[in-house]
Amino acid sequence: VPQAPVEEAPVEEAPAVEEAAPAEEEAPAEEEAPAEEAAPAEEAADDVCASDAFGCAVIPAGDTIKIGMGAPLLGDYSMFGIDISQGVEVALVGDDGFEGWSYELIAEDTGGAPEAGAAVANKMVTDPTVVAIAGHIFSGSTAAAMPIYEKAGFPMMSPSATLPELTEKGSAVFNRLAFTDATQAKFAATLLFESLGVEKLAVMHDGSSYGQGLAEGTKAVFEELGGEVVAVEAVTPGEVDYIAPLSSIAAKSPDAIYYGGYAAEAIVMANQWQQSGLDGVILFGCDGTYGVEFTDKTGPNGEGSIAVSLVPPDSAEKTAFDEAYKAAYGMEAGELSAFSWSSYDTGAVLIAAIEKVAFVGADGSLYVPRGALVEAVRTTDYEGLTGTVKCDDTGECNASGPTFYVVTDGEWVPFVP
Amino acid sequence: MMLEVENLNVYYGAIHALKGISFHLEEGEIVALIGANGAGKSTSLNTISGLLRANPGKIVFEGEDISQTPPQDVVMKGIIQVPEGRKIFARMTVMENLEMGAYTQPDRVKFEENLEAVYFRFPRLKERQKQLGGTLSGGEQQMLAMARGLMGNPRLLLLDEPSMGLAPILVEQIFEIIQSINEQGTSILLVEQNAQMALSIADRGYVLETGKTVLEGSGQELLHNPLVEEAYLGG
Amino acid sequence: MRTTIKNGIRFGAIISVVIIFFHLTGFSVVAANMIGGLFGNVDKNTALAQLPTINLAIVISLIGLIAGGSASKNTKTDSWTNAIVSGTVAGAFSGLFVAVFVYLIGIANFLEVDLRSYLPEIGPDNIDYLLFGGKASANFLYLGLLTISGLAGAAFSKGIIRANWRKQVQADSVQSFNAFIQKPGIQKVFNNKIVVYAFLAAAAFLLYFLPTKWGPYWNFIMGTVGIYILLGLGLNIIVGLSGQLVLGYVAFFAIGAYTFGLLTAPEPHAIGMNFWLAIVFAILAAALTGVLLGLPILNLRGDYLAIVTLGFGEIIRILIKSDMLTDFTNGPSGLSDLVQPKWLGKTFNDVNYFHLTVIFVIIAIFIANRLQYSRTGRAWLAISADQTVARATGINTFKYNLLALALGAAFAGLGGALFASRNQFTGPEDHILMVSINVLCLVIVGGMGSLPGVVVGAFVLKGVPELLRDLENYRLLAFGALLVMMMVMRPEGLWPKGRPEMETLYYRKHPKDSPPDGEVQS
Amino acid sequence: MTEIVIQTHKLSKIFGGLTAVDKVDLTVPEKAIASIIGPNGAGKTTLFNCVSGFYAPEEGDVLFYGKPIQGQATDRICSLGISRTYQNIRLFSQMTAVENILVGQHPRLKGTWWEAVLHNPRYMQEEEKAVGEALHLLEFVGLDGLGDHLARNLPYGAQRRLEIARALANHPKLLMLDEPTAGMNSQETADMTAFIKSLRDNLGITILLIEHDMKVVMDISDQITVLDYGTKIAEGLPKEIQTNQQVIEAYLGPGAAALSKKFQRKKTHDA
Amino acid sequence: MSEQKTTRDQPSLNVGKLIRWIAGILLLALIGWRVYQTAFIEGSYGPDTWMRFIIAGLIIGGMYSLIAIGYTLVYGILFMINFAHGEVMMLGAFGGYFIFELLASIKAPSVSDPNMNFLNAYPVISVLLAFIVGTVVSAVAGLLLERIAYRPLRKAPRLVPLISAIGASIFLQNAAQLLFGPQRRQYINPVILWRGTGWSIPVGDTTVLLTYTGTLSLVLSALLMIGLFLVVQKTRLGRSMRAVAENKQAAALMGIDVDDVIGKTFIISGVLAGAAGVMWGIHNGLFNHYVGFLPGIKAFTAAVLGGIGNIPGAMMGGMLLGLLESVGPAALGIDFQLKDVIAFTILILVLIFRPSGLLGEALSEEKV
Ligand SMILES: Nc1ncnc2c1ncn2[C@@H]1O[C@H](COP(=O)(O)OP(=O)(O)OP(=O)(O)O)[C@@H](O)[C@H]1O
Ligand SMILES: Nc1ncnc2c1ncn2[C@@H]1O[C@H](COP(=O)(O)OP(=O)(O)OP(=O)(O)O)[C@@H](O)[C@H]1O
Ligand SMILES: [Mg+2]
Ligand SMILES: [Mg+2]
Repeated sequence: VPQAPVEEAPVEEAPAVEEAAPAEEEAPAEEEAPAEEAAPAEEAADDVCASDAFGCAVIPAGDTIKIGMGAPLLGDYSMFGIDISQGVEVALVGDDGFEGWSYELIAEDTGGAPEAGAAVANKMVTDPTVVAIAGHIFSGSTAAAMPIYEKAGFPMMSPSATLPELTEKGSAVFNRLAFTDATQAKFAATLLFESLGVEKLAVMHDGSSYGQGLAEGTKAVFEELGGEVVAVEAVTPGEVDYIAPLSSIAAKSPDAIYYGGYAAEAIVMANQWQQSGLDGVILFGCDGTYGVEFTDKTGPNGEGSIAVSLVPPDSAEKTAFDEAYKAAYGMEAGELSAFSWSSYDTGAVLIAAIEKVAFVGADGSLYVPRGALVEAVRTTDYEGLTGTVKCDDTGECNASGPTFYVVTDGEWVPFVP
Repeated sequence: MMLEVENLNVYYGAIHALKGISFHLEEGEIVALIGANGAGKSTSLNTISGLLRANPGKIVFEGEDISQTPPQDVVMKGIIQVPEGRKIFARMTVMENLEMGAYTQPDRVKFEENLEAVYFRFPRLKERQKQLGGTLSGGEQQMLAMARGLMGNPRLLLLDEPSMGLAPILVEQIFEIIQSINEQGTSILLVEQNAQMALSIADRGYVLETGKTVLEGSGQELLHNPLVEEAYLGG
Repeated sequence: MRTTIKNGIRFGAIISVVIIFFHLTGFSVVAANMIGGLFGNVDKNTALAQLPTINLAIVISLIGLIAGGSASKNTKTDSWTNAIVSGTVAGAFSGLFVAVFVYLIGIANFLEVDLRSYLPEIGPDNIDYLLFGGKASANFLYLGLLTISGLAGAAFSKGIIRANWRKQVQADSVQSFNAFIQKPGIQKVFNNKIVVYAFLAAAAFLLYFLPTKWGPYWNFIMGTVGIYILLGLGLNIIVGLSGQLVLGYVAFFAIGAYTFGLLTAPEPHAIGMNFWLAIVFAILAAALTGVLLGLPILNLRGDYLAIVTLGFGEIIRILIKSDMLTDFTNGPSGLSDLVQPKWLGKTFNDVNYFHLTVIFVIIAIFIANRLQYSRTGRAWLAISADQTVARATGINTFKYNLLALALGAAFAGLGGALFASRNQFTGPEDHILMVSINVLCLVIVGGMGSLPGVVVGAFVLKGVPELLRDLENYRLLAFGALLVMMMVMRPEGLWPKGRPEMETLYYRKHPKDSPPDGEVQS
Repeated sequence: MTEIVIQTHKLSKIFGGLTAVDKVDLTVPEKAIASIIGPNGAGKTTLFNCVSGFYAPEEGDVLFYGKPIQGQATDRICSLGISRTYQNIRLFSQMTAVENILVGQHPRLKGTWWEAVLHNPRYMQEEEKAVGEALHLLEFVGLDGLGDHLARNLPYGAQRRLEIARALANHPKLLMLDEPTAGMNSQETADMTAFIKSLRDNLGITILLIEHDMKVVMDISDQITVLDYGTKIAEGLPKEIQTNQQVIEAYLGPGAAALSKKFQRKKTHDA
Repeated sequence: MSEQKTTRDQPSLNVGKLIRWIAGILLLALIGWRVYQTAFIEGSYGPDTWMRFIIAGLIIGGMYSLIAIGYTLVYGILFMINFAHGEVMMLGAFGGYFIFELLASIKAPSVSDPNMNFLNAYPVISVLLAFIVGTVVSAVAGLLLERIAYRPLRKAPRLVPLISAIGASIFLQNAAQLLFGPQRRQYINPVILWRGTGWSIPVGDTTVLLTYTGTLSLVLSALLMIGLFLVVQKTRLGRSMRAVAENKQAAALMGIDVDDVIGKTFIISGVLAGAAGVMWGIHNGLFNHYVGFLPGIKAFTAAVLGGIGNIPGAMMGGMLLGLLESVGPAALGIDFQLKDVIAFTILILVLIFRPSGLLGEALSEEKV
């Protein structure tokens, strides 16, 4: 087989996988060049793909660039999955495509179960036109899916899987926008102890790895700072009566309750605050409790509650997103879960990374070198709705710190100590 | 004619249990159906009661086709069956069982009358009023089933092996009771293994064999029919 | 005639409810797209409003056909006029209803009422599409389409499906097939060992080579099916054979998975046990749990046993994820990086795993099969049929119930260990009540007490939902409906158990030529 | 002297306030056919239930070959060699006829579950023999050819015989039959009578029988015990019982023949 | 003779029974000791806290009872676990929700404040309407369920309708999600029933809040249960239900319309579940398509605890389970996360000693 002269840029791009070499800055420009010239021979593509650790995804003309997602679309947790898929979808549909290829989200249902996460991952890696994964959504499903994507070289970007161990394994493919539990816990505990002057703290969580991680972390930091943790309780998610555990905590008269978990349970708790004898005690939530859902459904009962979010206060982009979301789905962003905005960023980050490495081959197909894409996602530097997205070398991509919000007059208002 | 059954065919899934049985019963008669095990006697009664559907077949009761009538409506018309194997309500007391028998008869006074009448006929049941049906002895259950049937003021009583499991002395009584019920105006369709007794109190009888009627005649005729004698009267 | 029309109206009402339901859930649009996919006249990139409405018309007509067909089938007398009238009435009536419905949502759309916060699928785009591009004439289109297709359905059903010649042909072919099968020569072929072995060899060949061809996704799904076959075989012993309703089977599965996980995962204990040894421990631990659970509760019957075991399953799951045991079990995060088997120094890949699962399944089927037709199996069946009499026939019911529980649990332990190892992960969310329910479903869907039924059931319960992934979010909806339909149409299960023909077999082996009396003495 | 197979001594069973069996003494010698008769509700079935272990008697003893067995579990008693049938047929209806008999053999067989999995020679031999014997029994009760039918699909009379075959499979020393001819016509009844007799004659089994059909009872019994309201009111040979005035009053009545004559007279009178 | 007497007195050794009793007694002793410790020695909670536990337990228990009765009724007559019963309740909750939304969106006629909506202007009527619609929706759902999924299976083996019920449950859950969306919804109550408002009861030196919504649901569930009890005890329907439960064929021969009785049973249990669903919404607020699952399982547990098939048993079981869940962990000094462990452990203990539930008829010696 005759070998044509090799184009420079792709060659440089390929080894980047192993060495994490820099020089991404100029990469996109150089890469797009061959595509625009429409001159390079097919062999060039062959070569890039051959030298890529995982080969190329080849997307024929007329097809779409697919981004996969494993999410709970059905069942008890479907609001998370649906919200996140809608957020990503807004990003993909809003993008005007790449060289004539548009983006498509392939969201498969996992029901939130780890086993189904692995099944979906296996399905994704068999589809040659799926290039990247937005997700998965829950940590269990993500943990089960990671080894599969790892083997196939599919970059992942999760807006919501927060389990610390996920990034501790040194995976090259896994990245996330969400804070790790540890980061958030540190900020929260510090705020509680130092700014709010809380001395006696009660810690609650919903028994998920997410909630438990946050609660344990906060407890540890809070105690380190010199505070006293008077109670630790976990609740069963999905129930609607938490008076008993709350009353039990009330009997230990804490100044504040830190809750690690999602909005649903936080809403129920806020509504049962008085019944449980917790008047005057602060409800301190996390990034899972933030969102219009909480304020909508607690009304006056939620007043004064505090939560954390990735999302900085209103920006023009955020407003634009909110409008696009509402127009497309007839509901507010944040109504289903707290993850609408970070899902948008997830989609946008993946698009940016794809556009950095993809190129059009001589046969008119789009080539996406997989190994290069993995690296491109890891080296993202993106300004999104949720602030700067910049991954460290373990895959933690939320570079900007959290913002604290407090409910004032039924609205989330940035918290100023 | 009170009851007319014509060309009755009944299937259990693929099993063709009744293959065109026909018989009839005049008002005030006792008609006996006899036949070996599995001949289709109980099946016939259940079809008349509406528990099974004839396909095809015609059942006319007092001029009205009841072959598609559901069982509860058949009961409302006064056709009451005392089923084979007693089928009493095991977890109800004797009294409650009798109340169930009078389910279609809301009249309280009539109920008391009937109750007295059956207690008179079956004094053993009165003794056991409060006992659970399921703990009665086999024969007591048979009495209860009969008594329960009588509580519904039947116009036509379908009796499926009423003497089964009864002590000889009770067999005698049961046939006397059947006769006296009949004398008080209730027509009776009687299925019996005890062909001797059944035919001797019956006005007419039919002999069934594997889903078909093979013989018909007055009780006396059949009693003395050599074929019947050999097969059902034990020589 | 009145009853015929009534019948038509009844079916029309049912079908209109179905169509409205499809419209409201957005399934009509998805179905139209799927039809479009068949014709290749849809493109993923076109907006919904520009999709060809002919696809929707086809969907509606198909439903109308079914309506007409089923309406005509339910008429009492089997005449052409009755069939046609019924079908047409059904179609027209449902058309009327649906027309009114789309008219209403059309008005809502016109008034710019956004219904999406209550009915998320009724957005402007969808409404436009369902109104055939927003045409005012859409109502008449529905009426017309449904009436005509109802009539056509009735005619089709009467003329073709229930035609006498068809029945005759069917009956004949079945009969001749049966006759063919029963021919001694053919029977001989079937009974011939070589044929059987050839068949087995072909199956083995397929099982060996398929996984290398169909890719990791199907290896995974089929592996899951295999694991569920293991679970089904175990529960079949408990529910199908010994007749004890156990709703907490997942407890044994969890015990197996966690025993394996704790023994092999680097966190939290770092024992690092070898795969094969850990499997053995997992099986033993599960069986032991079965015995310990059984000792106090086996005198319970029926649904009391069901709820107690259900509770036990929940207890195990809650304890695993509880704060109290987090240090021991890793809590809600679960165990990851479990050990995978090695063979000749090579870690198993998906194909090897599939093969391993198949081997375990074959061994399990072998064991279950022999158990079922043994003295033990007969004792179980007798207990499940009538515990009181079984006992009075000399069977120690307690001992046999316990044995069933222990063996069933052992199968689950194996399944759990295999499951955890293959996923390299196990967490509390893997061991939810739904697993028990799924396994119970597969046992009954397949046919209680039947081994081939377990295999078929596992395919249905774990395979079909994957096959239905093309239905997107309507997958579980369809699955639920399918489950109901399957039970209603085949209550005895897809592959019900037959009892062994022991008399026939015995006399085939020991011909009865010699007078039976000769045999008596021996 | 022949040995005593079963002996009850002052056996009593009380339900609430009702003494269903009241201090009954019963002695059945080996190879006898002993019948228990009595009005409905006399306590016959209850007596059976006490002997076979379904009920623990409140008072008194049950001795099987001189050893007390009362209060033991039914499976124990069955293993000792006492088998029975039931007034309302209780077969394992979803199993085939042969399987029903094989279940009956259960206490005599030794095969364990692991042997079943391994199919070791001892197990295989035992199974083979068991099936052979089951088929033989099937033939013995006249059901050969029906062995592969589900029990519930068999006709009523066949079910009764199958139940007896199942009881016999255990090689019992004592067989207890509760109304074996109920629901049979006279022809079938005669067959059953002969069959029961042959069990004793050919197999040497002791038989305890409850029956309301006097033809059967008088025909085959070596001894008859009559119960009424739980107490024994008479005992003896058929002839003695037939003429016992108390028995006639409480139980026998005027007899079927006399009765049907009475009815006939009535009929002709009416006509 | 005397030696035989001694053999009689030796109980035949039953290992299972022995272990059962020993384990049970040990566990009971342990529980007793632990309760004593937390309540009297550690004294972690004041009387106000205990009272909160009990009030919360009674309210949730009342709802469990209502749902449990539905299970028990259907079980009592068809011997099947109506697995889709939780979904029937969910549909009822949706029914009430939509009524509230509708009433909140229309203006009240003839009220001085022109901005007042119907819901707040006529709260009593509104709540009544919500209950009526919720119960009707549930009753219809129950009836359809019976017609489509269970009636064709009357003669099938016992576990088959259970699977069909599971299928129906999956179907209904997903249908509700697809129809109404995945979001959690909340009853926007009329202002006078606002969650978190109620009477303050002074207890010791603090007060305990007894909410209006809680009181409403407790009173209503009590009324419904009394009503149901009267219906079943005093009417022909009750008797015919028992007869159908025992033997459908014999019942038909008594002149009972079996299908009709079964249909009515499903209607009654649907009404109770619907009422529970609306109560759930009014009292607790949040629900979605999945709301029926957990209370369904709990209520089924409660029904079994009380003795399945037994109506007073279901009521008692529900209340007991509610109390166990809220008081149990505190009394035993165990994490609230383990409340279900406690509840199920108690269930197992109860069944070990009373194998047919608290009020279930003890199975008498079987007559053969
Ligand atoms: N539920 C059933 N399923 C299948 N076959 C049945 C069923 N009931 C009865 N049969 C068959 O139908 C035929 C007629 O049965 P039926 O019960 O009517 O007989 P019978 O004359 O009443 O007999 P017996 O004297 O034993 O009561 C028999 O061959 C029987 O095996
Ligand atoms: N479990 C029980 N509980 C209460 N009473 C019972 C129980 N078993 C039997 N009895 C009563 O004990 C008495 C004796 O019953 P048993 O069944 O022994 O009678 P039997 O002699 O067999 O009569 P039959 O010839 O009618 O079968 C009956 O009056 C019956 O009602
Ligand atoms: Mg009969
Ligand atoms: Mg008896």
